[in-house]
Amino acid sequence: MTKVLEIHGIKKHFGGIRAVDGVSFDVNKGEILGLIGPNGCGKSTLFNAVLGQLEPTAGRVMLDGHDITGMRPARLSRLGVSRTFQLLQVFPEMSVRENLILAGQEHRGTMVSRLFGPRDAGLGEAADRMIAFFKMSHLAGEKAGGLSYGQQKLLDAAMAFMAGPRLVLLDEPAGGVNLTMLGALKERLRAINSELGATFVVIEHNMEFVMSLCQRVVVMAEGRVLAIGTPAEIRANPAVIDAYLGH
Amino acid sequence: MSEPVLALENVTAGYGRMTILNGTTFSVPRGGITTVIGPNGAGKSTVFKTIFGMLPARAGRIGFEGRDITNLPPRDLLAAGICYIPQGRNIFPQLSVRHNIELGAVTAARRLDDLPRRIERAFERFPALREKASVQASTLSGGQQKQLEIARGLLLDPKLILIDEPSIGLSPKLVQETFAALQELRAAGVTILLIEQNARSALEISDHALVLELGQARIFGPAKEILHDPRVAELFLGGLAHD
Amino acid sequence: MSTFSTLIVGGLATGAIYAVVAIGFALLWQASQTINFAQGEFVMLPAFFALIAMGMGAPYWLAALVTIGMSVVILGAMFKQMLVDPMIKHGVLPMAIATMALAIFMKESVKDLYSAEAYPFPSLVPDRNLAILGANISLQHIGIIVTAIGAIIGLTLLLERTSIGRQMQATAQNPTVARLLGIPVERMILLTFVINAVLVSIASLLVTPIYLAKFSSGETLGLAAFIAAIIGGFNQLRGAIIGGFLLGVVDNLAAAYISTQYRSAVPLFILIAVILFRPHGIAGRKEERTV
Amino acid sequence: MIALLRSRPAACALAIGVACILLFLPLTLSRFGNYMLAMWAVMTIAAMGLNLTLGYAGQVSLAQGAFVGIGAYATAIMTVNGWPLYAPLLLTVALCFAIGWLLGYPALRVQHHYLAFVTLSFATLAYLVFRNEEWLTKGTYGIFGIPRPTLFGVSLKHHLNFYYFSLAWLVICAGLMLWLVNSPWGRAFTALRENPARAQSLGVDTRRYTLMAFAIGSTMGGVAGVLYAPLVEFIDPNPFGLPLSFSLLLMVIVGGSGYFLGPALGALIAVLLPEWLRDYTQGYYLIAYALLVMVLLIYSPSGILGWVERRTADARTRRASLARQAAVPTYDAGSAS
Amino acid sequence: DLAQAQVKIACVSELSGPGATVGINFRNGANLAIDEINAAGGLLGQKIEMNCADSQTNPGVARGLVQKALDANPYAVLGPVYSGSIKVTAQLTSESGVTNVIGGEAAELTQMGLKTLIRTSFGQQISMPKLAAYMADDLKAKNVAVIWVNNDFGKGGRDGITKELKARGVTISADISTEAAQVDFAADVAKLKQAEVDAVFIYLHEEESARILKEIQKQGIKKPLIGETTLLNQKVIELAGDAANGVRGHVGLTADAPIPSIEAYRHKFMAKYNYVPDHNSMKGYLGIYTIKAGTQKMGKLDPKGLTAALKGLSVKAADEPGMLMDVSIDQNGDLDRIGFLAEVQNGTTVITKTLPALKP
Ligand SMILES: Nc1ncnc2c1ncn2[C@@H]1O[C@H](COP(=O)(O)OP(=O)(O)OP(=O)(O)O)[C@@H](O)[C@H]1O
Ligand SMILES: Nc1ncnc2c1ncn2[C@@H]1O[C@H](COP(=O)(O)OP(=O)(O)OP(=O)(O)O)[C@@H](O)[C@H]1O
Ligand SMILES: [Mg+2]
Ligand SMILES: [Mg+2]
Repeated sequence: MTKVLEIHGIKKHFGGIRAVDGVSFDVNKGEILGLIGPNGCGKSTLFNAVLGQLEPTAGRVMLDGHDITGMRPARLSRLGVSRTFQLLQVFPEMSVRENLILAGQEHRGTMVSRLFGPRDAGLGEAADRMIAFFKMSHLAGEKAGGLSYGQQKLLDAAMAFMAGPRLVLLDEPAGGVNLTMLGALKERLRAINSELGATFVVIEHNMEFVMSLCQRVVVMAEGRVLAIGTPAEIRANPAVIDAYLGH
Repeated sequence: MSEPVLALENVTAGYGRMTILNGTTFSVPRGGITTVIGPNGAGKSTVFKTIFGMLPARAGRIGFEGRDITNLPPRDLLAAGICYIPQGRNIFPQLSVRHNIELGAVTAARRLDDLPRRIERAFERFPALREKASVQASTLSGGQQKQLEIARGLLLDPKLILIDEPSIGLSPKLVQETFAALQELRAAGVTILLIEQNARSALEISDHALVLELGQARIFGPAKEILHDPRVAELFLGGLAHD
Repeated sequence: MSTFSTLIVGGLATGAIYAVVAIGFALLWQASQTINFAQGEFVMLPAFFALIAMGMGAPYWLAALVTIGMSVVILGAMFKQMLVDPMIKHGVLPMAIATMALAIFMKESVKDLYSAEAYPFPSLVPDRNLAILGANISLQHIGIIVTAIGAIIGLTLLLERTSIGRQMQATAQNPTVARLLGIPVERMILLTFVINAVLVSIASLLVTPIYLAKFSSGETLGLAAFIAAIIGGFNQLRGAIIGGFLLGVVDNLAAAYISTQYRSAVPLFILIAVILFRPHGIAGRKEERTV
Repeated sequence: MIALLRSRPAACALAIGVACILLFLPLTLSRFGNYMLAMWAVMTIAAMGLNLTLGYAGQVSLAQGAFVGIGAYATAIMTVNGWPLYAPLLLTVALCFAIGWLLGYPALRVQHHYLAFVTLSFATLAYLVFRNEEWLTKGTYGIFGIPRPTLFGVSLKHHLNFYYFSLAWLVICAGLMLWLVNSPWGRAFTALRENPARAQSLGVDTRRYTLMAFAIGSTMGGVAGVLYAPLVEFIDPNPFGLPLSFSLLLMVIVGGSGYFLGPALGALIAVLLPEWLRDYTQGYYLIAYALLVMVLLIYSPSGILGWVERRTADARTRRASLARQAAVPTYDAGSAS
Repeated sequence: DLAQAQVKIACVSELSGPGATVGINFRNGANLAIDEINAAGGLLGQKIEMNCADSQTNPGVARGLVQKALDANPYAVLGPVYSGSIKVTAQLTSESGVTNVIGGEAAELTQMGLKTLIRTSFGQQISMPKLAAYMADDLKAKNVAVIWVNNDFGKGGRDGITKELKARGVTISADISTEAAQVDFAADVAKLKQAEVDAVFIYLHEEESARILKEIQKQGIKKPLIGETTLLNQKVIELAGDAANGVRGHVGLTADAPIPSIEAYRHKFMAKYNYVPDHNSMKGYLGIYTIKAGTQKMGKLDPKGLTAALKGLSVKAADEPGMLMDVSIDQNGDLDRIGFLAEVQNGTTVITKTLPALKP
């Protein structure tokens, strides 16, 4: 089984705070990996350190065997790695459609070719399809800032899919999304996973979502890896139950 | 069922020229947990903002304990014993966690003497906050920020709590504890109006449920009934519960 | 050596003037996230209130009180009501431009309605010199330094230690949430601008004897203070005084040892290095966690 | 706004009307009138550049005036020494692009008022170079006798000709700008302004776009300078100090920051309004001008076009709102339980 | 335009921006003169009408305004005062052949071959030699420090005096540039202190002059302080207090001159504007009377002829009190007139010597 992403002993300290304190695990090609753990255990920070948003204090990150530690997010993205943030991160003054087109355009051709290319960088239909799939067609022209929380959350996730990524890291995509739409999101995720063979790492506190979606789950606690295993194993793991799941 | 604590009659509200609630009508019975469910963009948060005077009600009437509170400013509503814990991120990033929490009590200057005790209680509820008490709130993790907001909201032990999706970003354990806390408050006679997309668990602990769609109250009834109503399940709960 | 100390002391003296005005910038930023490009004119104008009052025969102390009172009403309340309220929600730039226009308005009004001449202004402290490190410094400057430091200590205590102060900061950092916690947002903003008004009127009484009462005296002062505030770190009051001193001293040293022709740019470039090295100013703190 | 011009026939009519005014009004104006109109065209070009840097890409720059100066001096120095106008034009484009690019680097590290400070410092330096490097710029004495060029055998000495010359340049620059902001680049610039962190994570090379925003914007400033010198026929350092940068900033904000046509309207306010006011307010025209600017911003903080946008948006929202009312609920309470 | 009942004089001056104080004095002086003339029955029986436009101290704007003025065929153009602006506006006036009476002092203005320029004060090429001679011969200064404000006013003076001093074998051992509206002169004076000089030549605007005098006193420098008109201005003395005592220099025009006509002027001005006039106001005042003198010489209101009438004209103050002093205008439009050497003695400017006109 080939590894897409290898995380070797990543640490991220803020002064005295050891937000991430030596985390190592691999992500296999084509899998959907869950990342769970108590609040403040370092999940989001790990994402940010792995994806060049934060300079890791220590450790290395490999993408397809190449060292990408501290690589600028823009370059990572163009290598086919896309992500979402935990806090809503849309472009509030741009329309929903514009948001989606932007999410894909930088992966089309070069800066120069884009300058001379079509306004929508040939992503118009793709964007409209995405909008339709998430049942937001009536909102396509609205400013993203005017959407409800859940709608923005969905848009945020949709943007991560626009570039046809190989590796997607999602930070709590389900929070605030209506159960029905959550089904749609899950379906979308599976489709991209199976059809395009994209790999996913998903941070989520919604256990139903994680357990039904992921083949493997990594549990973090206090900046370290507490356990790795199948959903069933994790559910049964007393340490995890105690630290995270509760009774 | 005792006379309602909160009653909306034909409330119309929205953003600019956009009307979101038109003629929304429902009432919340005293001393129970009422969960509001509905699709994204139904207008749930808008209802809360309108009740709490953050959005003007263009028409209709909002009553609290029989008193008309339509379009009163938050200050007065807090004084009247209502509190509102909004959706998303609502902290003062550059202030310390402790100061953030303390600001939950500005409307109660006269009772400031027992403020330390109240904050202590908040820390007992969310121990994570105690260790972070003196750091800039913006450095908190998503879930920690949510805890901060809940702690701040409950500081003045209000009579009516409007709480918008508390479970977002909280670990399952903390969700359980938060819901437990809400049940305690109910036991103490506090009325709770709760918006949850994590609907099943919410409905489990609720007495009543309200289904909101396109800015209109569609169904109001006992939580259990609605939880097991097949059409509700199919439309709003992502299909029937598989258990 | 004595030359050197002359430059240092002189720089500190001028720096204190910048600081006294810069505090206003920092305060407005920390307590209402606004930038007032008319701050220099805000210091220029009160002196004319005083001149008019004294022209009507009022003794200095009375004129001073009148000045502060007028400033509170005009530069505090009216300013907040008419300019700040409509614009505060719309980010920094519209406000910045509106205050630029306000600056023109104030300068031109004083020039056309009072006079284009420069007028001497009575000094609160006697115009005597004191020898420090073998260099002379006037009591006026010492008075200014003391006031600047006093104001900073006072305001820092207010903002950091009192509930009111925290409510002001909260209002600045997130007005919506401040409202729904029942913080009297309106009053907090008003308070901010009233404090600023008192500050500038006192600054005016102290600085004008040196700068002279002239419609244009706010231009250079405002700009220098703005720069001082930035160097110090916009979101820290004590940054204002550090920035002020630094600007004043570097300015003198540059003029003396590098170039007089480029005196007004050399310090800026030295200080750019500071900014690039400490992107949040010298005393400034990082605004917040971004991701 | 652009979309508006495309879609609405009313707006097209408006556009044609404006075109007619710009073409034929000058024929009825005095030399002074045409001089001011030409000045308006020149300042609009400079403001458009700043609008790209600030309005679209969200990078505060207080140095635009300096680039106008660079262009003006390059032109003055070269044309006085007998070079044809296109020579300084090419030089200016190259020079301002390069300097603008370099000036962008600090923006990669600092933002907002810190960036304002850095650019402000650059503007100050530029002014001092104009003033102090006498061997090159004639210092405070300034350079006079700057010739107006001859184009296809037509001398632009005549005020009317020079106005049309400036107008032509305005049209060219506006065309290029329109094309740029309507290309995917325009979207990327906006993203840079709205949420750089997110933009990065989506593959937007914020570094390069930031530098580009500065470089292109500055170049437009330079081009404006190339026209300014022969227009006034004399330059000294004073017009290119900070006040110019500030007033260009004012043009962008008052016109409507981030709107394509904002700068043109802003320049109208900043360049022509005061001249117009002179005749009605005796000495007090600057007071009146400042008052009007404040009132305008109080009334519409997002500038003139911000106000227009809101009006047009309202209509759309009202339609959307009605649609929402008309929508059929998937669940009708009737069949409940 | 002979038909019109009024003589239109166009004035363009620095009413805002860095030059505001200068330009407003200039305008006020001119208005005073016009009031007097109109009260006395006008110019050849016609009322003078003048409205003064604000150049914002910006050549680009000045150019536009002079353009606008010329579009309305004025009888003559008055101003601007700043040499930078004049360089561009004078091109237009001389193209159109309209007389342009200016307040500028830069030497080169009258050497640019612009046909219609007339000065109202000495060009620096006349005042500087007098000062240089004074420093070299009377003070026996071997090396001199020059402190100047780095704008077209100060730079012109600095270049002028430097040239003249060098010509007299005096070395400039300190050449210190300062900024307009500068407040802190510690560094400059410190440099001054280091340079061993026999005399200090100061060429700054009023407020800055006052500030540097204070700083010089503070740092205890006891060198002769020499300056041109502005340094000995009443304003400077008022602002600098006793720090101004001992300052000496050449004064081309001063409202403080102990000459009856000038004292009278001073009173009339203060009565109208209730502040002390400076030499710029006198330039404006003289400008109008110069136009009057030229017109009366012609005996008719002929804009085309005015320049010719003025060049080579010499007027006695006895015949035309408004000219305040006897003056003659040469073919370039430069003036010849008496000047003064003055010294500040306990708070007032005292004329120590009256320098005769070159060609009495
Ligand atoms: N910039 C920072 N400065 C200081 N401490 C920080 C910073 N960023 C994060 N932390 C701390 O690091 C820890 C991990 O934060 P992180 O956001 O990664 O948690 P998380 O696992 O994502 O939690 P949640 O599930 O609530 O999102 C927290 O205790 C947080 O306070
Ligand atoms: N600030 C705003 N400006 C304009 N429209 C808004 C704004 N906020 C919400 N809306 C619109 O109002 C409708 C209802 O929003 P609201 O936030 O009440 O939905 P919600 O039921 O809370 O959804 P969610 O479950 O996602 O939170 C949405 O269609 C949204 O587009
Ligand atoms: Mg997180
Ligand atoms: Mg909501």
